[in-house]
Amino acid sequence: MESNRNNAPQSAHAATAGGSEPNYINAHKGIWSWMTTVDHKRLGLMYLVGVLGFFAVGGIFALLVRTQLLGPIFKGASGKQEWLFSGDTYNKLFTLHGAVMVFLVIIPSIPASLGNFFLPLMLGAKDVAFPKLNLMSFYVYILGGAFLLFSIATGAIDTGWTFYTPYSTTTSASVISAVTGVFILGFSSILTGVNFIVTIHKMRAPGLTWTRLPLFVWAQYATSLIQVLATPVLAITLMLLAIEKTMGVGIFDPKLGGDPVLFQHFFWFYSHPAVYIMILPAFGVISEIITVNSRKQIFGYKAIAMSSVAIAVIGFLVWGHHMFTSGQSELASAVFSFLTFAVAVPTAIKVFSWVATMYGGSLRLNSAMWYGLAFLFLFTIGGLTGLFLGTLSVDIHLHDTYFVVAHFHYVMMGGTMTAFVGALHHWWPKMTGRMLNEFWGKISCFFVFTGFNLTFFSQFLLGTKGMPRRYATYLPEFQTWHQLSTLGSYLLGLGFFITLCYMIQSLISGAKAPRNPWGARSLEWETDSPPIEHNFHVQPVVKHGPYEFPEIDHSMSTGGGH
Amino acid sequence: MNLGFALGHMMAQASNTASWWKPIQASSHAAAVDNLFNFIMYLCFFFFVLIVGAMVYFVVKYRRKGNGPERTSPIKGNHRLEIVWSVIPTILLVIIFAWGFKDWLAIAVVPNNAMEIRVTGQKWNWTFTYPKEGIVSSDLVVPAGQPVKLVMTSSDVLHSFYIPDYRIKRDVVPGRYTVLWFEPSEPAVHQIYCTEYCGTSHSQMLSKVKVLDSAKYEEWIANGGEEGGASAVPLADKGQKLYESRGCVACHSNDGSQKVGPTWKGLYAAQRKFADGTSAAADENYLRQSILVPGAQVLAGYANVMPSYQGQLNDKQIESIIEYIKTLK
Amino acid sequence: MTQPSSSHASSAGHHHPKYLAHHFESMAQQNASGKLGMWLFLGQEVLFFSGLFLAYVLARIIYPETFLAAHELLDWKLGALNTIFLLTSSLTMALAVRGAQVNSKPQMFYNILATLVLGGAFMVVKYIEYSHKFHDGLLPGHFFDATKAMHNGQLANIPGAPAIFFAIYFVMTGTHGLHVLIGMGLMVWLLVRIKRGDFNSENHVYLENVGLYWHIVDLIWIFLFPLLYLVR
Amino acid sequence: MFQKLRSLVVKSSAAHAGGHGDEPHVLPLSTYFAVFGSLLVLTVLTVVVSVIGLPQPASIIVAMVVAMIKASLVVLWFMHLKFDDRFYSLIFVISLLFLVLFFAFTSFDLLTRGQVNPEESTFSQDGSLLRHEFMKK
Repeated sequence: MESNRNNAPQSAHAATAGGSEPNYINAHKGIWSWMTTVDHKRLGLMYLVGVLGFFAVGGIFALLVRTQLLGPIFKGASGKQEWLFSGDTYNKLFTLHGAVMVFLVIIPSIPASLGNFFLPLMLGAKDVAFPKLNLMSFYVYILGGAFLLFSIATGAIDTGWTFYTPYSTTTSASVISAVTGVFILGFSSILTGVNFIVTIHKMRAPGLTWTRLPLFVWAQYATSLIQVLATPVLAITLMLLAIEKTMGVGIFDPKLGGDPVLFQHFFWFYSHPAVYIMILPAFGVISEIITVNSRKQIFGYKAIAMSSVAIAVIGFLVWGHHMFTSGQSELASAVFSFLTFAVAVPTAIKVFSWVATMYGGSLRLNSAMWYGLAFLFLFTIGGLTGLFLGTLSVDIHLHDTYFVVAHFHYVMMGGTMTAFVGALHHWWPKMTGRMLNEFWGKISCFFVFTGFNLTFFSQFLLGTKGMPRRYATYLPEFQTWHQLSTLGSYLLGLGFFITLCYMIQSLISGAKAPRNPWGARSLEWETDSPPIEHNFHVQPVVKHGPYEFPEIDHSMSTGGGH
Repeated sequence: MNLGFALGHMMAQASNTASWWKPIQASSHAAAVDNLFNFIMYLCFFFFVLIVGAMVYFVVKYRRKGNGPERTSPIKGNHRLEIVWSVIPTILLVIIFAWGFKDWLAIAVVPNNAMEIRVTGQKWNWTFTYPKEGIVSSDLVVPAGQPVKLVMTSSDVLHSFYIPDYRIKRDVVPGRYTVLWFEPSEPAVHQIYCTEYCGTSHSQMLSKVKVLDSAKYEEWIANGGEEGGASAVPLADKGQKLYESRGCVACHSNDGSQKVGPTWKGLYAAQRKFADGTSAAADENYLRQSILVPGAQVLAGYANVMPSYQGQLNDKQIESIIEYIKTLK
Repeated sequence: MTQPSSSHASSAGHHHPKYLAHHFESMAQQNASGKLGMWLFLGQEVLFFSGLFLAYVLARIIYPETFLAAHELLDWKLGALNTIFLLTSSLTMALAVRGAQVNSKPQMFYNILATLVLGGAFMVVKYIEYSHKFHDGLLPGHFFDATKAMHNGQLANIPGAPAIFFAIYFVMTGTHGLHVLIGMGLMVWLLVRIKRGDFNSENHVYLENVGLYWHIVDLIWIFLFPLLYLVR
Repeated sequence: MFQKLRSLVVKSSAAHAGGHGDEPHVLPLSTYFAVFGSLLVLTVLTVVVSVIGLPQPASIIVAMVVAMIKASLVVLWFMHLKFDDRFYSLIFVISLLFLVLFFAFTSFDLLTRGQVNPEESTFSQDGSLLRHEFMKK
């Protein structure tokens, strides 16, 4: 055990060690070996393919939505002026964009794909605690996705991804299959969460104490807690919705004596914590990327780790800020607004700590780091604009306008998806054994960043001007900003298309990746690229923190505190 | 459509013109909301410049140069700094909360001297009822300088009543009432939107607030909800306006094309076959009944989905709609 | 799993118990993982049912008079009988786990069998209750039939929204009943594995986990019974 | 909070790495029967209280307190939570805590509507439902 590689020089030029032992990709052959695999790495890869596939689908819906909004009018009262889609088609498009992106892409994006792949590796474990359960939750995910696609085939849903009653109980019957799909997807999420928490508790390598865990693991831990404790409420809410729709139960339907505002409480009790399911893993990714590429200790490890847990807990108490104008009681709104501001503090701490980490570093500006910096820029805007929406009086004006649309896209897309793509660049060599093209990586990052800001910053201005969301048509005064936004969305799409191209190129002819191209310290870099089937040749033993880089001379005097 | 051009025109006329990214301030609430908005915005600018500025500065200053041995700082944290950047935001956030709460109470608490107007949201139009005067209107007509209280409900799904120029918004919920109030500052026309998604024509569920000076408002009331000189307008033209503004257009075409409901073209005096097998000619009585009690005689081949307009259209309005239908040969 | 590396080194040449999965180091680790996973799942169950209980609470706040009147149409004697069935089944379940701890195959087998039978008895009583409600037209939502209920000598006129009460009754007891059925399925599987001799004092985490699940099902009924049958 | 959580977690891990974890804690049979007996007595109690018919708020409070005692007996003894890893208790308590918050905030909204504008209330002044007005339509 003393011969472990902890003190070995972290050389970027080290040849791929391990020699003849097959890696996880070629250890078994044939489609059947993939379909029945319980290997967390293969499952992570399969999730990744699924998530990226659905991301393309959701992205196409988004581009169609933006294209419609190039012009203000579809079929006017006169029936003469026409634009791309009718109101009904447009409503289905934005609903499907939202539902696919939220339930099939962002929620499983980082946890299910990269989490599955790297969590056991980072812990020095052979697999997650329940490998068969892991396979099952993958199939549950596919089944849920199939139901959602089935609902598209049978006429699609037009409720918005929020399924608000009583609209959802009175519109087309496809709502039932869509809701069933989301119900099933919830269980995939729950099972993954259970698996991860147990894995983090019970499967850590010798010496890997809680304060030596990579921050990605802490973020996954907080995420999993929310997945386990919030998702069942979504399940029961959607079940009640389906029963209401089929049997006319009346809990949410005012015509039968129910209260539609109660549905919103049920829905947001899950769906607000769900936005933390979406963003917390991205926080973890950014902690890794920024620290590894700054070549120094992260600033405030404990504060970052604990703020993840704090966000997870406080995130449960703020759902009512989606309901300030809903007819919720004034007292409840006031309480929810106050708690909403409370959740901003740990988030601010994280952002400050990441920036401070770069202070006195030796920054390696690879494409992953470019995406990391893009995240910091975009997430800062996304987070700060949340202040407007948490404020009672200002939210009255901005609620349900494009300001909200822009805010959550800055957080979910500029935050989570940017971090996700950054994470792909960071861990691609480990996953595939190939390097990505750095030049094209930066080009794509530039397009994504520029396109994103053009798309969504215009929408802040639309929002403050009073443009309501979910509008198939609009008044001509909004047209300039809408056209800029659409232009930006095409640039954004182009950026992601470039990413796809050089990823495929890397798989075919990319340079062979060394074991540890970035000189990182967490355990996943101590095995081969790509890893062998059982992860490690010898059980690793941990004697250091995740961000202690032994080859770096930490003697730079910066005058800062110690 | 022409609504929007009219709005743009009105905005240009208003003394307080709209900026390229903000609506005009046309109610007592607007200035307060904007002041806090600006305060938060400047704060955000400050923190954005601080964070992104530091980031860019560090990227430039500390980026790896050359291939020599790397030296970095041993800093792992700084408790004093961490406390500072936790406490200062906390204080600022509490200030924002308290300020927002104060302004919001002013929006929530209706003054006692407010005049009451009832609002009904329905797919996809708004109806404004003046209970004392017995007037039903598709535009919200109010006197300038007078607080107005809206008591709102919906007859189908959720809607949301939004006037950006007044910075007010409230969901309109079926099965209960919600309340909103404002005090328009001067005569003008403002846009009303529906901001809670409500289906096919959600984006066309638009209406307008017409703020009149008190003399013109009295005249409007006296005319039973018609603008001055309206009597000169032919009934059929008035009917066409109602057709467009009250949501008829969403389901009934005027050119023979197929929509949810039967077309109005050639409807008058035509022989109608009903779902129950009977038939009758579409005369005035039939049309009136179809508007007020749509389910009484449902045309064969159509679903019984039309909402009743009982209490939402007065006799004169129904008369003008029928006159309009008569013109569609 | 923070044991020092020395203990790990010694375990390298250790025998590999039959039921130890390849990715675990020891039975203790495997069992603790299984149980932790189950407790997390139980936390999930609590919040799953919380939605139904909250629907009950809210409907009761809005329609207190409906709940007071409508619960008279439920037979509290059958509810009490079912409570006793489930409490007893919880006891036999706990005794089955104890049987595993003391390595007694018959104790495991017969206690699980008893639990299965008691669960079955619960479902039979539930079936009787449901068929009465169906017959009387006391059904959720659109299917609620007030006139039928009147003809059967039930309360003539329940104030408020009786359809909501019966909807909540059926959804809550239905979801609970579904959990009972799943538990019974799991117990059949346990019986097969006990017969096969799979469980002993070292390896019985499956048995324990099914036990935990079954107790949660019992726990939910402990609240359902007074809330639905004994409203006062 | 960090220290507290950590000590709890470390304790839980240590318990299992040590010799204690894999040795089952076997309770005497008498304990099980005593718990079962108490559960039956409490069931009878809750039925009796209901049949007697206490006044409105008291009856539901008594019923819920009895149910909670029964639930605690099941959780602590039948489910071994009293003797098991403390972390399981933490999970269970957190899930109950979130349940309570879910209940509290949502019913708080329902009960405090209309305090600023009476029209918005779910209930009218005399306690009857404003909602009925809509249901008749």
